[in-house]
Amino acid sequence: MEPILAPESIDLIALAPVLVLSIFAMLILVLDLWGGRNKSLLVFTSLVGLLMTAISAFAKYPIPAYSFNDSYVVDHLSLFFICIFTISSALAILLSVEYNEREGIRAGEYYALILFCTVGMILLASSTDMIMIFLGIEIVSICLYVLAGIRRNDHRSNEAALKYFLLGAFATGFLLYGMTLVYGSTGSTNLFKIAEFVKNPSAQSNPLLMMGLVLLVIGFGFKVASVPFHMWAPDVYQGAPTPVTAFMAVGPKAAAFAAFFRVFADTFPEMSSSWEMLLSIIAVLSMFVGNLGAIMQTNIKRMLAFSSISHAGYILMAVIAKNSLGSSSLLFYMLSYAFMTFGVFGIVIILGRKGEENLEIKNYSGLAYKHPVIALSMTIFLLSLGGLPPFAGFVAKFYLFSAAIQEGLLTLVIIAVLNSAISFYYYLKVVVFMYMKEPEAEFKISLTPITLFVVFIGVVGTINLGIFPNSIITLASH
Amino acid sequence: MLENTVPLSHYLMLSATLFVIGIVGVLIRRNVIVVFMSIEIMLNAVNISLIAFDNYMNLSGGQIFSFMVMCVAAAEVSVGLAIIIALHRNKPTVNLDEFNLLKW
Amino acid sequence: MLLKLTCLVPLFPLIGSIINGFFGLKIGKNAVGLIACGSMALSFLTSILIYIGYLMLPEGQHIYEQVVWSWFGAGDFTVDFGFQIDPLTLVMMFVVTGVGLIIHVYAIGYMHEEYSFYRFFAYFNLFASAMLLLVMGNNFLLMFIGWEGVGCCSYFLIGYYFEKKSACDAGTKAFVVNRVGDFAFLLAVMYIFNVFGTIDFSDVMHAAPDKLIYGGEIVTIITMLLFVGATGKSAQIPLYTWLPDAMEGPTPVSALIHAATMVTAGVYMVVRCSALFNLSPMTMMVVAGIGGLTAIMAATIGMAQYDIKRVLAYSTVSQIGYMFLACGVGAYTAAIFHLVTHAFFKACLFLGSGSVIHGIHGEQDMRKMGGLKSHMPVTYWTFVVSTLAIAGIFPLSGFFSKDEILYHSLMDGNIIFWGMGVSAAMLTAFYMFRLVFMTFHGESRVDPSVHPHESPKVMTMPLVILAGLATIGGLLGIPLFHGWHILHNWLEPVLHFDLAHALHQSEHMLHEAGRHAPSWAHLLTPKEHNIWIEVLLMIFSLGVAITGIFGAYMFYIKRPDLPDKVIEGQWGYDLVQNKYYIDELYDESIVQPTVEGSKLLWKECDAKAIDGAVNGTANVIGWFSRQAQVFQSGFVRNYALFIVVGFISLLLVMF
Amino acid sequence: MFLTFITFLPFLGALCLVFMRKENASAIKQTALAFAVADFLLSLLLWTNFDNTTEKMQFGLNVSWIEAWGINYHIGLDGISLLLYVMTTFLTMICVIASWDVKKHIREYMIAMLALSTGMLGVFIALDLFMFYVFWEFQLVPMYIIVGVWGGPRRIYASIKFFLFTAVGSLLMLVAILWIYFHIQQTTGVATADILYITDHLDVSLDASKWLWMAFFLAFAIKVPMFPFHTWLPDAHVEAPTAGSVILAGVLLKMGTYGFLRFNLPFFPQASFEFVPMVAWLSIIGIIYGALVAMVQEDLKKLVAYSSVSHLGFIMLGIFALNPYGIQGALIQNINHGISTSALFLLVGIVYDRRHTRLISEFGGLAKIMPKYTVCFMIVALSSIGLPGMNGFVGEFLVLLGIFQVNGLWAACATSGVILAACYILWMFQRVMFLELKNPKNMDMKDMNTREMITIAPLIILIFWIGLYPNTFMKTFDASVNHLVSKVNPDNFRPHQEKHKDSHGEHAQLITPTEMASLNQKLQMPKKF
Repeated sequence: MEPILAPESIDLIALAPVLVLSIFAMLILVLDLWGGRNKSLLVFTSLVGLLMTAISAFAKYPIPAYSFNDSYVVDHLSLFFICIFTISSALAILLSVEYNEREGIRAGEYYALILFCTVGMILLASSTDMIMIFLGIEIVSICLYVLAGIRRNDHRSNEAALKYFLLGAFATGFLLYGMTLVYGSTGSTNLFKIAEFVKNPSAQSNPLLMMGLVLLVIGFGFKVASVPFHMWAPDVYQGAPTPVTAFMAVGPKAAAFAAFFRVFADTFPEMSSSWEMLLSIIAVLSMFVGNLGAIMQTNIKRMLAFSSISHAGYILMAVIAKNSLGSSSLLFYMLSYAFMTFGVFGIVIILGRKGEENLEIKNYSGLAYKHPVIALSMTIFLLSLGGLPPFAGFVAKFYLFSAAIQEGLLTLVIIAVLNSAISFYYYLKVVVFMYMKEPEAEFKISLTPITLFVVFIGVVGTINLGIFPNSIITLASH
Repeated sequence: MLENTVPLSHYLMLSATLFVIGIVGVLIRRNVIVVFMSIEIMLNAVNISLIAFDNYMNLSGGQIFSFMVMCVAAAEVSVGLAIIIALHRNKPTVNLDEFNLLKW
Repeated sequence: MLLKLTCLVPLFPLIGSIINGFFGLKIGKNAVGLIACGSMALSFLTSILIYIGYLMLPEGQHIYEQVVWSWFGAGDFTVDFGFQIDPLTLVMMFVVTGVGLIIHVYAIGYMHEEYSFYRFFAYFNLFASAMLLLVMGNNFLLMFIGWEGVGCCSYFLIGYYFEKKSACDAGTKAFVVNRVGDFAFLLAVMYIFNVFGTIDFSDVMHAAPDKLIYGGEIVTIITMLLFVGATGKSAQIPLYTWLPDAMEGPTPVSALIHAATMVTAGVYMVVRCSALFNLSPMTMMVVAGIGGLTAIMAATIGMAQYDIKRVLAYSTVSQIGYMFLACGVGAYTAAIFHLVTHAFFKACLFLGSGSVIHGIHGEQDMRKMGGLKSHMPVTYWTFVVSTLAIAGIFPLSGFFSKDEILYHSLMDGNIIFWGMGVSAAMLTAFYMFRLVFMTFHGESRVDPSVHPHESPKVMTMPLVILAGLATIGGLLGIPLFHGWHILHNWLEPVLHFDLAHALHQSEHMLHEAGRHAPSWAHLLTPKEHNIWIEVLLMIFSLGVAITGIFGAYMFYIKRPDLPDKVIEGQWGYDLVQNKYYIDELYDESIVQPTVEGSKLLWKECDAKAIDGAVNGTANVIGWFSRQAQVFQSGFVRNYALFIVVGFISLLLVMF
Repeated sequence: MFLTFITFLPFLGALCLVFMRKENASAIKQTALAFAVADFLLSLLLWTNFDNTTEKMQFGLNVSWIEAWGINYHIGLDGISLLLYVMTTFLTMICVIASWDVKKHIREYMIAMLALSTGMLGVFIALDLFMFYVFWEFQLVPMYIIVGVWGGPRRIYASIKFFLFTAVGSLLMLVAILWIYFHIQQTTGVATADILYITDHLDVSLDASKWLWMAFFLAFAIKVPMFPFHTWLPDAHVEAPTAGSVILAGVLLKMGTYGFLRFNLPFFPQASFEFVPMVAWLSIIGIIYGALVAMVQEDLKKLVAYSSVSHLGFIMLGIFALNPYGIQGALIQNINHGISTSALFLLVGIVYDRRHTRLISEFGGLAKIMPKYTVCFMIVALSSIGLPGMNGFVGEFLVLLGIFQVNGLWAACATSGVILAACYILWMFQRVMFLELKNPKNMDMKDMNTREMITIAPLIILIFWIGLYPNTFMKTFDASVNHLVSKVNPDNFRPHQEKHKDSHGEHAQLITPTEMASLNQKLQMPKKF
């Protein structure tokens, strides 16, 4: 039996981002002991930490570089994802600052949890071994369970945490079982070895392996909140504190997609015939259920939850396309999605009141004439989510669809575009309220600088990616 | 040795059965704790099959994997229980069906 | 070069109308009248100059074309904004400007009480200008500008009293019915372009025999379409119904537009296209038939009307029927001849009736007139003269023109056409004198409160002039001996048609297409002009006319009780008096169904079907979204159940 | 560069307005007007410098935008787009003047108006599919806002309907665009969405091209709108504010017809040829249907809206005659409809401002108290029913002439629309302007004031200008159209094209001697009576 971990195979430099971030996370825990009631120090530290992480991610050169018996990789995909993660976590933290003030969330570990979660995401995005993937997913999930329930005295927050926790664990069971079966039928947990193994046709028809794939689909499908494994999403998104919701909608989702892509598109391309169908069904279902569900919602967080489900549906097309264009479009989509989502939730926070109040869509009536700029940026985000030029959402969709078309997934694309037509309806519904209805009550909105700053970043990102996407696309398409 | 006596399929059957038991438990029970237990059962079912595979294919990855699973399970237990306790503070019940403010 | 002035002729009235239209209110009535008549006079004088210029044209050249600018075009299709001067045009120009001028003068007097005097003259001048475009245009489209322009102006002028519903309806009706004709005209133009590659009159007419086969389908279709256009404008069956209603307009309008000029445009157009019509015997037959039919039908209706202007309207319809009869038998000269004389006497009649109406303060019902002879002598005598003219009494103008038509309808047409013509002539004599007697003779039935009076000079002078013209107009065409027929010689270059050449060309074309031509020999047998037959016919028709007059005399002077006895319970009379119920028929069979159908289309098809589908889709989506919500029950175990169900179904898909 | 400047100038103006205080309305209006006028004048410069002799793109600019995808910022004007471009700036100016009395949120209104203008201009200059699509979708938003915020009672329904209707169509077009993009990449190895390049190099199988054609067709047919897709138009028009309707009728609908000329015809000539009958019948139905439905409308704006459906039918018919007459007619008719219908909407808006109703039954006898208004209305009405000597006739005649070359029956059916047009317009006119002035509410209506005169007068001048001397306008697109026709000329696809020496003048190719003779023989010669 060869040693599992030969010392020389451990490459800490490749692991730098993970280490840096973990260290900072712990540092925050320590600081929190003395920090007292003032959390700004923690915020600052965590931001610095994220910055350091982003920098250290580029420490390893040349790429791709492997570590831990090829169970951890540094390549363009992971690098780009690390950037997305750091950005989204940073934005999430910025969003949280004033929100926590308002909601009276004093817990310093809040920031630590976000950082740990980010660590998990990084692992998830850069791991090429099923064990590693499992660990990553679990780290992410456990942090999120806690974050979802961080408003300890609020029933909805608790409930969200509970539901997320139970269902998450349940899904983990499936994921694990799937991994086991794959392991059992291929004899390895390493994706490269598995890929090698499934190259020969005889292995591909192994029912255990196929079974395993189905279970994996369920596991990942749950994490990215795709139908029919999406049921948790609306409740949790609604119940969780808004910054956490935003964070969940972007970071973990992106990480899960990264893993999804690595496992299916990179590892089992030969077997695509067998899983393409599954994913297509899930994708189509997600689009429809997401959009249809969103139409009837009156609570904006819940509506956005459904919309994120439908977006998961779109993004799945990138996995199905499983070509280089697919991966790069995935990257671009996630990045632009990060900007839009944080922007939207930023505005939701601005309009929200203490105790997660004032989140009904009708509360937005007449916003345009009280606070035109806010309303305008909200409109921009929503239209961008709908995929209207000249905003990031459009370029992202264009990218995504082109990947699918290149793969000849014409029907899927047509369904997708029809769905985005449907999605316009509910995105526009908000616009209708903001522009075309008279105000119901006086707006008591908290124009807090940092949150506004996040929104501003969101706007800039959305427009910039929409009009001058070239540089990012070039980066993404390596 | 065991190999010759009990074929791999039996172990897999066992784990599958356990897994299904876990699922059913989650589906039908109301008590939060019990549901949680059932999930643990699922995880252990997985462990069984992992070990079995290792044993029969003379590998070692699975054993490591199962250790990881155990650790993670432990972590989950701690978090889960914490959540349940926090919940219990606000709403003294363990009946899962009473937690549905968030719906539709 | 006097011909250079051509483009001025329609320009003067246009300018006049623009000035009147914009500044009419400020500059006052006299100025308005002056400008209006002045512009007409100017264009009349210009026409004379042009006439002189035309006479000075070198030998052999009998068309002068003046292209003002190139109007529009696409690909190889181009159309110029150009005028052409040829004998036919000149005749029409004189009629339009001359008669137009007289009626303008008359109108000053007639409309003097009107507040929107200026509006009237703006329209009136505009009409004149459009009419001149119509007759002077050198291609079909320019003619069409005038064609629609006059229609439009008549719409304005009929609806001049726009607060009267009947007037508005009449105007709209006139426009729409005309549009039906224009629709056919447009198609004809397109077809002509399709065949000839040009729509200039001179080119088309010149090329016609070389491009179209005698009696062929193409030429038949084209000419039929053109003729439908003509029926619309000239109020022939089946599109005549608008003209009687058009009498809602002021009387000068009826005189100028609905008697002298616009309604004869159809005739002018047919004559203008004689080169095409000659090639299609079938169309010719239709034209003649329709013409004769209209002549009789309108005459019969005219016998039973009591509104003085309506009687004249129907008489107009019937007279134009004559002209088409003439065209139909190939006697284009006769048609134009009658057109001219008719312009004189019918204008005179209308103006006379106008003067009567003016004299008894707007009463138009003949049953409330009678015995006006003594009150308005000038009106009476001029009226009588014109009536004799229209009845065709020697030696007035009507006699010559009508008899020429009758002669040709017998010689070149057949006995049926001739019969139509003659009977129409008798009826005409009858109802015209019925009109005279009821209006001017017998005891006065005028409502005693009004005191009939003769109209002012400005109105009577035109009557006298026109009466004079109506008397001597016949000199234009003394039929008996060749060479005496001035008009015939004058129009010869336009109407010249070499049948033999045309037939030869057709044969050539057919042979080229690998077909053999039928024998056309019988068409080429020459017909000699038989004076004695003509004289005979003259005497006959004279007798006919006199019979008609005598009949009228019997009925309305000798035995005034007779009419009621005769019409006692006569279904035929009701039929005639109600104009054969044609209006009702059209209303029931076309107008109402269209409106109702459209309502249906809107409410059912548009609102329910199409929009229903659209909103239906939205509703379906909404329904689905409500269903989707139901699953989101909020119970953890349902969610777990969903995961499991999904798992199982995926398995099923997989295996 | 100049073109870019003109195109984005209104947007610049919008940005300026953003930074103005919403209190001083007059300043806002003046700024907006200033920008609109400047834009119009500059676009006139384009026209004067335009070279009529070539079909090449002019004032072009081609800089890389998204290198990674080979997508460029490629703009240019040719004969087909020039007039539409100028008309857009022109109508924007008119609209700014016409909306002088808007009270509600004037700043936002003007911002939307100017942004809309840029969006529309972009559509007409874009020479890159991606860019075209960007502008095509972008201009939806301001229009949506204009209808939805300043519109009538059912404005929200109307605006959303407008938005979704258009979005559905254009999204399918997006798919087609992507497909073409990759197809070009595979066949020629060049990753580009450049319209000109694609026009020259696109070769797809007939079936594929039919599907693509359909995708584009849907997008444009909804925009035009053609018969079964028209129902958003009446709603949008009725609810939109006056200026909104003007822009909608004047420019937005033209984007559809422009799309056909820029994409469907040059990209898929053969498919277009195959689809001619379908389009023709749809257009004919549209012409007659629109006219009939318009006849029975009770709301003035709805009537005009349906009349647009009818008029646009003519334009589509002209485009798919696939010959110079038809296409040139369609192009000039584009302009005509833009002018006449915009004028009609402005006029309706004038009475609406005074009486806040558009029901025909509410009016009657206005001629007595509003003479100026009546004259203007009469002129515009006559032009929209195509009275010769006014603009409508030139276009309609060419269109009919063009379609007549293809099929006499179609021409006949279409021409019947001319009759119906007279019916609905004149009937409406009679009920609104003529008859007695019964309704006491109308007694004290004021005649048009100077500002309203300023909005209408230029349109009326244009009506006569185009009617009497259209060459000023038509010579701009002569070359382009001929080039286009040479591509789509049906003779290229006729299964067995008989080419024979024409011994009967230059038009024998329209009716050949054989055809002529056969036609001629069908009829029995009647006996000389």
